[in-house]
Amino acid sequence: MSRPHETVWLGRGGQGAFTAARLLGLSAVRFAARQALAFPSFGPERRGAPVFAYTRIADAPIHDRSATRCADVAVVMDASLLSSVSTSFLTPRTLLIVDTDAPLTLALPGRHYGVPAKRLAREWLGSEHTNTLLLGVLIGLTGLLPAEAVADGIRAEFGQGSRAARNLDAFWHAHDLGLKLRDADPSAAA
Amino acid sequence: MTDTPPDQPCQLAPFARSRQIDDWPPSPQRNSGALATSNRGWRIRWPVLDLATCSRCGLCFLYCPDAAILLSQEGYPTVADDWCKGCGLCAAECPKDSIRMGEDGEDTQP
Amino acid sequence: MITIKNLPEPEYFVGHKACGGCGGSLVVRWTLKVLGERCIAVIPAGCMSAVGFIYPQMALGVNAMIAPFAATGAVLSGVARGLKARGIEDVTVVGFAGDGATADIGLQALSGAFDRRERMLYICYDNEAYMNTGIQKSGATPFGARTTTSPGGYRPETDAPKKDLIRIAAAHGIPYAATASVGYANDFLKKVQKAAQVEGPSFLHVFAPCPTGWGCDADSTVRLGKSVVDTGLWPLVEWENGAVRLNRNPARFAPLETYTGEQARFRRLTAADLADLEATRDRQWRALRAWVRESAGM
Amino acid sequence: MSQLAFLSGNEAVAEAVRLCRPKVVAAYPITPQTVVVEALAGMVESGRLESEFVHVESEHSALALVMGAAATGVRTFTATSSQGLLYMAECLYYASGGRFPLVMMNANRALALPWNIYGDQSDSLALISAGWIQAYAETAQESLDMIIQAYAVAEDPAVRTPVLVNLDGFVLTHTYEAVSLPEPSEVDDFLPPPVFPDDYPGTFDLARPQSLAITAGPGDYAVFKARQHWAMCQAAKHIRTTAHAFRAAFGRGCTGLVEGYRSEDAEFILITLGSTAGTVRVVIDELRASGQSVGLIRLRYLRPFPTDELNDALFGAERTVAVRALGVLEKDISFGHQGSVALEVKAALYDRGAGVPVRNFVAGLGGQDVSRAHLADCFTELAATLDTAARVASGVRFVGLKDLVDDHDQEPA
Repeated sequence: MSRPHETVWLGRGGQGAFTAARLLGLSAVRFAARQALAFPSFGPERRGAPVFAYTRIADAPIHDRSATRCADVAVVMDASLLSSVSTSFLTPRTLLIVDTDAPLTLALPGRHYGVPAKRLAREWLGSEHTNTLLLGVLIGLTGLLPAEAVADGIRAEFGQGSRAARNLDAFWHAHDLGLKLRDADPSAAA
Repeated sequence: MTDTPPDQPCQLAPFARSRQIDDWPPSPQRNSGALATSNRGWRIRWPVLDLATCSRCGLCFLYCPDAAILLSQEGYPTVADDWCKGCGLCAAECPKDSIRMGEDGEDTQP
Repeated sequence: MITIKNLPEPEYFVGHKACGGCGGSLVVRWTLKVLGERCIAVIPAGCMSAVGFIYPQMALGVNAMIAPFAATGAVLSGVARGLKARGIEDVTVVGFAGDGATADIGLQALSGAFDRRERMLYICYDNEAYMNTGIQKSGATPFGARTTTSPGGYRPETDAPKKDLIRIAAAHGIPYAATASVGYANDFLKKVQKAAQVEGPSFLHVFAPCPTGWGCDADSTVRLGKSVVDTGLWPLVEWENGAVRLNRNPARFAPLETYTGEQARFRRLTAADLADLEATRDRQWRALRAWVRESAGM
Repeated sequence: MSQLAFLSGNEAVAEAVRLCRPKVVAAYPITPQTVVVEALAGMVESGRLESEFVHVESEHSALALVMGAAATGVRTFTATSSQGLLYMAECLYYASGGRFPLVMMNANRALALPWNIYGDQSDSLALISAGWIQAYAETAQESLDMIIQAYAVAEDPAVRTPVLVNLDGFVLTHTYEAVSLPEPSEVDDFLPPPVFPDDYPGTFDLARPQSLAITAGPGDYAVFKARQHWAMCQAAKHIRTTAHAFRAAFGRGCTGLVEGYRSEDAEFILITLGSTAGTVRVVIDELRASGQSVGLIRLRYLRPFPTDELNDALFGAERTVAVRALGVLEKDISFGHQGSVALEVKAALYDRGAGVPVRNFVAGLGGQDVSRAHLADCFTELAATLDTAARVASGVRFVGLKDLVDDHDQEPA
């Protein structure tokens, strides 16, 4: 049997880590005919506090409801968190996508990809919400789901207004960025 | 079923204790106003009425906590044997002293 | 207007097993006569539920149910909302709860129901202690009254009077709240009718003597219901949409002994206690009159 | 037709409630149930649900309120969790004794102290004797399906027993997954109308006044209680027929009070309930791949307790292999004895299961993660149970305690 694909999202309360996890799962279930679980780190929500969120994707129904121990992909929305939280889910195979403006020098397992997500979000979205953008990078880099399925997911989540349009725009830009990262490192494909 | 309602609410209705399990209603519920036992045995005294001095003010009827004073068409009181507990409120509140508390079983309208 | 002269004939509370001379049962009987058969009564654990619903004998002639002790307000809410959902508008929802079920354990649920502006009439029949369990002190037990859990007479650290339920009700801003006494029947009947007509919650706090618990004669219920008002220990007050009215506002009160003297529960009161009680009464009346003036915008 | 949605367990419950159209909803928030009442509030505000939505001041009032509403003959809903469930404990007995056909959702959560908002099953198991049918969902889909079926069962005039639908706090209430959402018309066809017929027993009647929730003395009380018990026992049949009807109408769902997974030919079986069963399935597949004879039986209902179904599953004629050892895995401990579910299971096996060792694994207390490794350990220990020394040890095994403390996971000597 094949193991489900596990994505871990790490951000701060209010940054939209769980929305990203849920959007990825929603896109998989509703628009890619896949199975998915999406769940937050359980407990009270506190703005600013570290937040984990998880998306588990597979072709068959997913029964495993235990915590994620090995991440295939980890998306870090705030690099400063990496020094203060447990990252035991990182393995040498984990693709670690980190929002950063500076070159990445992390003493952590996995293959590391730095993306200036906040800067790009200000440019493309006019806000600092990086979740749809990082979703685009993830899909471009891994090809985990068809990009059009995630675009449909974003449309389902944000509706038809200008917010949806801006998020879609950011997603596609970021998707291209992810593709470029993948071209530079073909082994990243899921 | 023992659940059959009496014709009038709050009238004394004969009630035989259930013998079959199905005679009990399925849940703690019952028709309202379904009464079985009299309160007759509660009293030692009960009201004896002097209708000659009665002004038909109706205060005895008003103040009876047990609805045991009934008023006739003309407004004169009678005592409901099954409900009177002999508390004496009617006698105490009668403005004409037309009610005294006599022995239980004494004629209420001598 | 229903008065003692034209009290409706049908009886809806007959054959109950309350003690002889019970003031609480008089409150239920009168109220149901006013409300008539299109009414649903909710009665929490306490004397009236213990004496009115003993299977297979049901003493209430209207729809009724027993509520959990702490939940009269909540069950009343549920009944009111259920009726509303069914589009039934002409049924009065009435609660009959004792002072313990109102001032103590049920205060939270009552406050919630007031806050939600439920369409209900809540009647507290106040016999000033937990009578169904055998005369234990409640939040409505007055200073100096002996109960089985305050054997020397209720003496709190201060001379605080019993919980002021009418002010608590009024503080919720409900449309109608009033006090009444079984000693003043017309006043009571008028208030029930008013309360039943109100859109939203209404509250009646009714003085209802308990001969068994108070150690007085069974025929003293109405007499005590009068003397408690005449001595000023039980003001008759009406709160209507923010306006407060004193239904009786005597310049002088009857001597306290005319009320306390008849009851064994007050037997231990000393002259000094009576003076305290009088002082507390006078202070309450000053506050009450100030409340009236304040509500009138003076 | 039905649509595919991506919902959390809480949202699935709220959608199910919307489809069942209760007339009165009482709401009081408590983590991790809160999302349910928030979602229902939103539905009432947007007009998707036509209901009296009542903000109450406590859980005690919430349950008392829906009882009052049910007495007027309408369908109701409320939800709670943990301390809230215990706070309304008095009303649970009231509602079941009064035979009010209520449906309530409970987000299974640990009990204080220590204060803890995370999932375990101590709350509902503490109230197993409260006279409520108790259902435990494994997935969000099953949560939705159980709520709909719960109304059909509770309101059946032969049952008239309230139903508590339990979802593991967070692990199920807060996890999003694929849920097939029926159309309102499909649920309307499946359920009776949300306003009960005039002659529905145990409700007010304006033409013929009723006294409800009455007093009964020593001469009558026992009869009411016996009838309540019999109604609950009868409910098992109605749960099964309702599940069959649901399967016929919606094409999915278990039809029994227990569900087996690779258990017919398993020598070592874990019995569990709720969402943990999912992870157990995965571990069973892994162990089976390495040749181990392991299986799962999931208890979907704890009241009425499925004694016959459980025994048939463990010792029935359809089995190809005899059971050698059983483990009961639960998120609960009855202090000074064992887990409540283990005690239930052992009592149920008393006649037919004599001689089969039963081990009690307590896992997941206060939100502790139950990992695949923990579950594999349980099966390993079951096999070890066969040696005589382990067989007589009847103590509780706290799974995963070694992860938390260095020295031991057993009672100090």
